[in-house]
Amino acid sequence: MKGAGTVGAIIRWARRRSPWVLHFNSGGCNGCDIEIVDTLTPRFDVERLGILKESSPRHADILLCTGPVTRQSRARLRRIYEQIPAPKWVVAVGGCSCSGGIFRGGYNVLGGIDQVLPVDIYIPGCPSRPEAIIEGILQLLETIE
Amino acid sequence: MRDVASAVLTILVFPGFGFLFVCALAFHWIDRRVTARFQGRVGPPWFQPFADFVKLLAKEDVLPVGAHERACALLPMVSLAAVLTAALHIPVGGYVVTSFEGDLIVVLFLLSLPALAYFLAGWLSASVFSVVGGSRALLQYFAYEVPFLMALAGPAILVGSWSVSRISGAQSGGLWTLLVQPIGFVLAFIGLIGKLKRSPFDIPKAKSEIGAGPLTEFSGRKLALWHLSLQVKTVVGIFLLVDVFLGGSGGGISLSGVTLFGVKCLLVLLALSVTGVLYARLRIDQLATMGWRVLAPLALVQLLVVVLVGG
Amino acid sequence: MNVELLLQALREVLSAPSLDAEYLPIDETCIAVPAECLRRAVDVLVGRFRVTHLSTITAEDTGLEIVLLYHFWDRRGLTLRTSLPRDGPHIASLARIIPGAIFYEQEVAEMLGVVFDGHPVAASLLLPDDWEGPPPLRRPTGDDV
Amino acid sequence: MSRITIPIGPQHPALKEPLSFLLTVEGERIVESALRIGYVHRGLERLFQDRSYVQNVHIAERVCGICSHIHTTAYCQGVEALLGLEVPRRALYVRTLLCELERIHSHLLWLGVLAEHIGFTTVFMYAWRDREIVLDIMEDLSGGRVAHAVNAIGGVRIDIENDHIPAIHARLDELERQMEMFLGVIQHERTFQARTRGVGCLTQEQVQRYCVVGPVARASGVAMDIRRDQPYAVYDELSFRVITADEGDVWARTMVRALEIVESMGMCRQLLDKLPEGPLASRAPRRVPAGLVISRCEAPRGELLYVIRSDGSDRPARVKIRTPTLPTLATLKDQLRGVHTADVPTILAGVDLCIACADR
Amino acid sequence: MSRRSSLAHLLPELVRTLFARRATVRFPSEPPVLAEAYRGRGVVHAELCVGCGLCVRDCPAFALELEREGRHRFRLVHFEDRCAYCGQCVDSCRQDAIALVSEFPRASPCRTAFTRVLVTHEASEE
Ligand code: SF4
Ligand code: SF4
Ligand code: SF4
Ligand code: SF4
Ligand code: SF4
Ligand code: SF4
Ligand code: SF4
Ligand code: SF4
Repeated sequence: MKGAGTVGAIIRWARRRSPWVLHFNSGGCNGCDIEIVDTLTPRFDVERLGILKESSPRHADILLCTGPVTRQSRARLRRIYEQIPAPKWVVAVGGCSCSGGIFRGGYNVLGGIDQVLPVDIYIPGCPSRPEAIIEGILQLLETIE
Repeated sequence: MRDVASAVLTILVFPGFGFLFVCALAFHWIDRRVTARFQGRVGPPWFQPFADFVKLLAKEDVLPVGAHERACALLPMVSLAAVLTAALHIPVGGYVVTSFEGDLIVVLFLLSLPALAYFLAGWLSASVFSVVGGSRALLQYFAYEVPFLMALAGPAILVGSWSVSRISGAQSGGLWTLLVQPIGFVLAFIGLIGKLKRSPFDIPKAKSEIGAGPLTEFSGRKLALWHLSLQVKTVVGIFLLVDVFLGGSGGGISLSGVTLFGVKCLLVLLALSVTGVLYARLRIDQLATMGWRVLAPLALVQLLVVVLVGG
Repeated sequence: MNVELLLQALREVLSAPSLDAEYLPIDETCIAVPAECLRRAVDVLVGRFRVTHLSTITAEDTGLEIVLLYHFWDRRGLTLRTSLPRDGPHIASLARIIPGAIFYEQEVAEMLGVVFDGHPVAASLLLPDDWEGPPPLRRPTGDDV
Repeated sequence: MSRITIPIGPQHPALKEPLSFLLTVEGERIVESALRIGYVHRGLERLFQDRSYVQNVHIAERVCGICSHIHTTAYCQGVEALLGLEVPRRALYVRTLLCELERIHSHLLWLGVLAEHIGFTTVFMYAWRDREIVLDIMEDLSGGRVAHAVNAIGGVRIDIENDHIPAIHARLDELERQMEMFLGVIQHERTFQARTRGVGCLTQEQVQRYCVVGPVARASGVAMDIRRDQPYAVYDELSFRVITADEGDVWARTMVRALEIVESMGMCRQLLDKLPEGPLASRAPRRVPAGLVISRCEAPRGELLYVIRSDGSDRPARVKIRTPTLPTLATLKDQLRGVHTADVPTILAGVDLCIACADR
Repeated sequence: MSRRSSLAHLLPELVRTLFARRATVRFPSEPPVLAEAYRGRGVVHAELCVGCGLCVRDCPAFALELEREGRHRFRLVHFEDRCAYCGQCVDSCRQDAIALVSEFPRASPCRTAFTRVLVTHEASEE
């Protein structure tokens, strides 16, 4: 599905307007997680941007990760990523999923998401504000081929 | 030659597949938008269902190891084909592709095929969630199907015909079946919610309980077809309800008839959305109890009344 | 909870006349009991004084010994303090008397390597299944460094 | 009937956080459940030992993103006790105000999560929409929606301007109206009751055996509340009721939490009305004298415990955190036995699991 | 427990919601509403910063680094991807040189974008 011709343009258009996300917390404090859920609720309502939170990895396009990767969740994170059908993107939400953040150096913390998965966009903040999360996802969508 | 062309046109464009496709997406959008508004949100833009559909078509299509590949590819198509075929017998604002005595039975049969396909999809896609979802779908099917059938049998018996077009046409005098058989309408409405697996009867696909139910393992094209078949089914179900209980287009083939029909459809859709917004999801055993202890007896009473009084 | 009565009862049951209480900030009393008497002391607390709420068990490796603090609560705090040797520490489990202690003991066991005799569960609670190395809250000993 | 094993988690829509369950079911009934936590274990107790008292305030804030403020309260209160530091009264008022606002936000969030789990999306949306009222108050006060960074050792870092107070009252008025609506739904909506009544029952005896705390304990008739029983901050200057119920099921827990929101709003108003003048913080030295302290607070989910031991340096020798979720987790095995699989999310939501805090 | 009419207890609220002021902020077509006190991006008033490193010492996330070259030359570097936006550095700074402004840090596909040099102190006044 290369971006050739009208079909390509339509597909690209559809992908940008229908990002379904799957959320996985690999060790965060819930701060970012509740801000993600917050984007779904009336104040921010990302459904108006076509974003839906899905419950099965098979239905998702974007993996929204929060929290640093802990030893125990590493394998799960990988597996969930592998279950998402291509094309797929990974978003690291919050300081600790970008770099390990305040938890860097903990004996059970491996660091940011990029220790395990290729990350397409990093959204800093602790927690990231809902606006920042929305902006980050939109920024990612801009770059879709 | 012209006949063939017009037949092809009716099947493919109006009131056939093309029209259904557009309706399905439009109804789906309206439903989501209305729900969102009631929940204090904005909701998706009008092109959303289309974007979702195209995106899914262009996505990788994977199945877990152990899933029955052929069946999994076939089932969404069976489901879609069944509802599309069912639509051919249901008059839309008076227009109908084919109509014959007994087509109501065919329609009802075709409309329950997707439930079966859905159940099989759950069983064959090798995931615990989909298996649980599948078995719930089957249980749910038994709970709503009987009252639904009986509720629809009422008008048929009253009119003395098992053709949707005739039942629809018989109300052109102005006396809607709704007014004669209000209980029947309510039952059919509830049955339809169950058939469409909409909130509060979205038990087989309860996100917080079993992921996405039978569809948990489906992706890409197959998922797109599943979604589409469910959306078309919604449209067909609403058409059916309007034709049987709400007087259809009010008789005759005219622009005003089509408009009237459309308005009625939107009202039913609105009612569906509001019902979905108002209640918590029931548990499968609660639904089964409700189906057998409340809905089925009510349907029976309604039917008896129709047979004794009207028949 | 009357600390004086409690102390008396403990002195009697444990036949330790020198048992005494130490007062800590924020309304807390601490009583040091020998490790082998702990179970009986708890029996007295739970059985006779109806102090059933065990808030948690704190364990610390001070470098010299392992200190265990059993924090009870009944409108004010009561801590039973006991210590174990750093080599092969073990103590009777309270799981029978206070089922709520199961998770607390499990945690102490994996974080400091204390063995609770008679504990019903062997699996780890917080640490990953493939955890290697010494229990994370143990201080490094001279030759480990 | 055949047995199947359903793995729930660590990624599962019923869980906003990772924990995993293995449910063995017969038909739709659960016969056995096995629980695994630790996916969010970040080794915080070790991190506390390795950083200074000042840095630790912010780690405490990130034990959990929902009740962040209560963690720093318990931590700072402990360190202040070790230091023998007198905290200005105005600071304690501000601290307490944030505690209660946070309780409202946490309970509303929870109500939303519960509603979502029983498929009551509208209530979920409404609860989270109205939660924004509290978030707005907190953001205006502290600059943070979730992490407030209000507490410091010795006092607080924010002030409440007097001309801001009427605006807060107005927002609380709005929330009060919404709470009436929620209470109406909880008490009267049939489908809501059908899904929550008689689900996840815990008897008073079970609650005591497992040392359960907070709203879960109170919903089973155990009237335990640190705010009343061992008042900290300025709770001894406030009047409030400790809400209890007898049923011990999810519905009772909903009721307890909903009424606690109402109580908390009353407390916020009292705090705003009585707010004394004065400084906001006392200067705290970096080194803390040797000693041991056990600091208890009533977090939204119940008794929160910080045990801090100092060896006289500028970093603690040991910090132990016992969060309210841990004892509640222990009851899940009992609660889940024999229930319908569809009730699992309800039960999990009912006890208000907080894994980030349980795992630390 | 009174069993008032069993149907639709949410209906009044539904209607109210329909006609209430909309709850949704339309970000990004509308600008974000941030509180004045919001702790966002870090900025340093270069002329005030003396390179004392108090902020670095107290930062819980090790998000600040002071690179010294000789006595009077230093660079204060901020790692936005590690920062917890807690404001401790602001509290610790005795010169009031550092601040967190009301603007959230921007997302980026590349982590190097988060490493920001806040101050480069090259020459001395002496
Ligand atoms: S970035 Fe901060 S708020 Fe977000 S999960 Fe990590 S610690 Fe929590
Ligand atoms: S349960 Fe714990 S981690 Fe989860 S939201 Fe509550 S405090 Fe945070
Ligand atoms: S109980 Fe949970 S939400 Fe509350 S403070 Fe603890 S971790 Fe946070
Ligand atoms: S030397 Fe550079 S950084 Fe320092 S005050 Fe002068 S201009 Fe600013
Ligand atoms: S805001 Fe906090 S984490 Fe960020 S640089 Fe300042 S002290 Fe460090
Ligand atoms: S910002 Fe302040 S604390 Fe940090 S180095 Fe500069 S003067 Fe020192
Ligand atoms: S510097 Fe390179 S490796 Fe690092 S985040 Fe940016 S692109 Fe990735
Ligand atoms: S020039 Fe030297 S003495 Fe002057 S402010 Fe800079 S570091 Fe301090």
